[in-house]
Amino acid sequence: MKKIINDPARFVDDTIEGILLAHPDWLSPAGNNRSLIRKSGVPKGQVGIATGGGSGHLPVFLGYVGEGLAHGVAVGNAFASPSARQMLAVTRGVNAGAGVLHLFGNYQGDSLHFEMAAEMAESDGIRVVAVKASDDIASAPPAEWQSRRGVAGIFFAYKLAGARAAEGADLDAVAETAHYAVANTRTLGVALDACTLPEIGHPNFSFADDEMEIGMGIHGEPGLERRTLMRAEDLAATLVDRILADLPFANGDEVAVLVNGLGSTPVEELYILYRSVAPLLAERGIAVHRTYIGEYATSLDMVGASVSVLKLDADSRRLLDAPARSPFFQQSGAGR
Amino acid sequence: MKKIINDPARFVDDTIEGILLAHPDWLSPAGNNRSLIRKSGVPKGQVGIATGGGSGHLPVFLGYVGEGLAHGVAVGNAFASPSARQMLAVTRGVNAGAGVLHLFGNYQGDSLHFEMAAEMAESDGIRVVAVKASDDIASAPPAEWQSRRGVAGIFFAYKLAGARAAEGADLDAVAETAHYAVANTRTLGVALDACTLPEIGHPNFSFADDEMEIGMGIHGEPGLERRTLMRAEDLAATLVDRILADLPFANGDEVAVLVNGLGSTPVEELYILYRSVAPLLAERGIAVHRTYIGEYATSLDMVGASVSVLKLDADSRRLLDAPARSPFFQQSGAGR
Amino acid sequence: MTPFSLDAPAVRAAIMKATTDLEVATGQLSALDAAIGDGDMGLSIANGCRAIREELPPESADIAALLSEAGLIFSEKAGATIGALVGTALIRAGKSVRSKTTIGLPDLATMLLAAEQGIAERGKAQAGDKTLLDALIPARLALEMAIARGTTVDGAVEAMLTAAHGGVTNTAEMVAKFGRGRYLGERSRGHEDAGATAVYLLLASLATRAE
Amino acid sequence: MTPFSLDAPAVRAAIMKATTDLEVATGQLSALDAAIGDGDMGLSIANGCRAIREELPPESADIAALLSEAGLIFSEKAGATIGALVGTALIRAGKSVRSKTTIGLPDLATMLLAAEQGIAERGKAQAGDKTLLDALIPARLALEMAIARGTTVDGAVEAMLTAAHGGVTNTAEMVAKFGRGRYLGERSRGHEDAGATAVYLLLASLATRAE
Ligand SMILES: Nc1ncnc2c1ncn2[C@@H]1O[C@H](COP(=O)(O)OP(=O)(O)O)[C@@H](O)[C@H]1O
Ligand SMILES: Nc1ncnc2c1ncn2[C@@H]1O[C@H](COP(=O)(O)OP(=O)(O)O)[C@@H](O)[C@H]1O
Ligand SMILES: [Mg+2]
Ligand SMILES: [Mg+2]
Ligand SMILES: [Mg+2]
Ligand SMILES: [Mg+2]
Repeated sequence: MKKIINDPARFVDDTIEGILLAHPDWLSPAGNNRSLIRKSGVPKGQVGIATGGGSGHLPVFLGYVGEGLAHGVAVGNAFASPSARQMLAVTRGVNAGAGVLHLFGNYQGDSLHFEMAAEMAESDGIRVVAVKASDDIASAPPAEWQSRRGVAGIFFAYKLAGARAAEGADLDAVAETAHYAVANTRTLGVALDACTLPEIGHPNFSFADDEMEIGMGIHGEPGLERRTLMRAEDLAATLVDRILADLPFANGDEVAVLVNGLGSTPVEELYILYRSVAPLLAERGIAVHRTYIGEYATSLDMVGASVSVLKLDADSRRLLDAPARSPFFQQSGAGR
Repeated sequence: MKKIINDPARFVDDTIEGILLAHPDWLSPAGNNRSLIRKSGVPKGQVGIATGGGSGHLPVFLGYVGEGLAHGVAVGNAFASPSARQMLAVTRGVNAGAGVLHLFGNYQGDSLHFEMAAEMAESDGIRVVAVKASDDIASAPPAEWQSRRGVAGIFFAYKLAGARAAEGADLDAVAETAHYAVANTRTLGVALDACTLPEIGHPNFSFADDEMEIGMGIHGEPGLERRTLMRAEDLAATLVDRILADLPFANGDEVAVLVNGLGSTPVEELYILYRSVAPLLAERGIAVHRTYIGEYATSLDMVGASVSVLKLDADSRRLLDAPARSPFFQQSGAGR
Repeated sequence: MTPFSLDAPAVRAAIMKATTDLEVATGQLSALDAAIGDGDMGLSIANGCRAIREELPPESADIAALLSEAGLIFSEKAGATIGALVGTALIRAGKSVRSKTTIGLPDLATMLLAAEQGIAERGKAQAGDKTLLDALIPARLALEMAIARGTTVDGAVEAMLTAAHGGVTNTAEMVAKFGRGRYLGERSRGHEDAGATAVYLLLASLATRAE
Repeated sequence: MTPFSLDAPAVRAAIMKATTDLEVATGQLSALDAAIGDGDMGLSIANGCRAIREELPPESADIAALLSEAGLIFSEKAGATIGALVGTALIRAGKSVRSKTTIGLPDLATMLLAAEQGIAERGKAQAGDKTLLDALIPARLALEMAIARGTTVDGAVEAMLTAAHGGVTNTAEMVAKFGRGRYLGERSRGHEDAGATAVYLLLASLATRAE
């Protein structure tokens, strides 16, 4: 294992300590460092957005706490859900009287803990609505899309719901926007090599030298198929074909595209992938309004990438274009 | 070799094509895609900043063309200097009548080609001043700092010189700022594992499973010493001690710190490193004005990190805090 | 042979022993979870167990409070599915013996039933879904049956363990319906379930104390 | 044995052959560069050579123009140190035979000298610095000496090649003063220089044509 760490058991806490030192104006601990709230707070009467999940996915989840994004985050161990107690602390911390959106990825551990936290928060009188990202088309058939795993596409849910909350919308409206984002985002990825959890010390599974896996989950969950390495052009076609068939996207649609690196894939390769994604969308009459290319949701040092496509309407386009800012993601309003 | 590419020989061109497709409002080719100029152009009478170098280092070099940054870039093959002909095209393209700063890393290939280009540009009547980043303290003793290799610290030179040019300063002033940045930045890095050039297909050198190399260059140039993997705390101490002794930085100084990932190191680990850098600076009475943590200068899929420290004065602090924007780097004026 | 009866210090000691034994199994449990899940379960359990040993209040005469507190700590420090489910199970097991100062064999059966119900309520799984329940349910049933038959304490505990072990073995034939294993569908067959194995190890640890 | 004399088509053919031969050596040259540099030199040369073969104007009676154009193409497409230095060398070699329609053995010596001066001017290196020059200088000197002695064409070419090869061998004893090898200091000793080897291979390729 080649990592810049101290004690593997301190991986998460050391990371958070570093983040708090590096960006002193950004986050405050709610109780302890594993429950963090935006220092700028939630304006009175604004809906709070609480998120959380396992560590090892930066910028997910913590990096999407910021202006025009979420308000607080519960941080779990590497690839492991945080606890209900942490989520409750965050939920209380981001409640400014207008209720709280629980926005997280659809994994059972996270769901169970967020449900426990929601029950407890509700007995405090805080209204909570939960929306789960479930964009990974490799993990269930289209009819069961709500049981799919949440992957990089959660970025769009943060972006849209965060902008809607910042506009002052009420909890149902913010939840509706989050729901729009998760219902209209489709992601498919590919892994070329496994990642190593610090406390495990070796990869959890192995790949042959010329092997890739289409649809592998961000924790190494099994995907759709193992196959020999493909050219970027062929890979793009495989991913785009399946993504477009899934929603389905149609001629005349306008979309945003996220090409995400899983941790160890150079950004050069993400652009090489996008080079072939763009004409495939154009061919089918799908217009790209905005692209996001880089590391938006990682899996430690996994090698691979994913493509996410969000179908836009007038509202979501406005919300996508709104400014946002955290140390991990910045977007000024104008330009692309 | 596990890469998302097509023909290895097309690595650079495919990357650039992807970038131009993904960010259509950003860059225009000057002649061909290997010489790129900011679409927003250089306002009449403003100093143009031309940069360039080998590919495989994104965001370096191309990613630092943007508002408040450089104006044009010549793109070479992976880890190889671009040609004088490309640099001449960029130099001409960014000249708005006030002359051009050639800002690049101190490598012989780049220097020879930039010199050839400068000679040719000058015979066109364009005034050119060259400033080379030479921040890597592993590559020569302090007295010969100007013969050192340029590494991640070039980011500070782009940031400061770009802001100065945007303020409307003349060529000598912009060059002076660039010189301030390179003279006051010190970087030291560590490599934990090698990278693979697409056209070579296997790593150029090898590491034992428990080995790291302090000071290895971003193309794999030999560093100061090979040693067994260190804890992040000890690594931070090694890097910071050598960096602070080199300039030297002194009690009462104010600095900016860049913790840079070389390509395959998760950003979590960069924060774990910074967690130990911060108290070491504080102990010596050095105040951190701003931090930059992430991938600012990579080496394809190399595993490792570097720490850069820039000594600030009033001017450079103002220039560092100025807004800047490219698809690879965004900073709004306020906050940290 | 003494009749089975544990007071609060004995329950506390049993918790300490079980958390130690389970932590020793970290690698084994992670490997099982890795085969059809994400491989974190051993670590989650180890984190939860260590936290219980470190944080459980040293003096307490209240068995229910001990178990509840252990459940809260475990759910917090283990995280993950296993944290929520085992945490809920411990809290419910505690509630089921509220106000008791010692627990006998029938109380153990009551606690196992309460744990089972808590897990089913929170996780929505049923017997045969390749989960914790597939070790817990047969163990609880065997214990109840042995008590009904008037078996010796040793015999009852052995019957419970044998049933739990059989339950683990049976999970190899099952297709996972919950947790990450469900993404594998048919491919989850042929692997014993990590969570069920943890339940068996927990009961086995308690048994060597109970004998 | 015919006296040595090349017209423009023959020069063009020699360029085509040499670029092909050097491209074949990509792996060998990259490996040498990797030992004390960054390992890109073979590829840089291959890129430059391929570009020359593809882009060099097919018809030209002007030897100087042919070499100049080859130099410009090479410097552009090879990039790197080697691109600038060999590009400069080719342009200067061309200039040194400006207006000639055929070149003989003494012209070859003139061209080598011009190349050498161009490289030294641009790169600031001297003999003994473990560079291209350490093959080029002895080769040029041996050729001049053979011509002065009135040696046969074959003998002169062989003397030039032997000297170039000796020069390459000698670079193993040298410490690199330029290029990336210089970061290695003393540790650069014991490795033959990649650039000097390329010069030798180039001359060897020309020689098999010249014979
Ligand atoms: N819904 C459920 N109900 C009961 N037990 C479950 C359920 N889902 C998973 N389990 C058990 O939890 C174990 C995995 O726990 P854990 O590794 O913490 O899950 P995850 O990594 O998916 O969060 C499985 O082996 C299974 O026994
Ligand atoms: N200043 C110089 N003058 C002459 N030859 C040089 C000089 N620097 C390097 N060389 C030659 O160039 C070769 C390396 O070329 P190349 O790989 O292109 O360099 P880099 O990768 O450093 O840009 C060396 O083997 C050496 O022969
Ligand atoms: Mg898990
Ligand atoms: Mg090079
Ligand atoms: Mg698991
Ligand atoms: Mg080289």
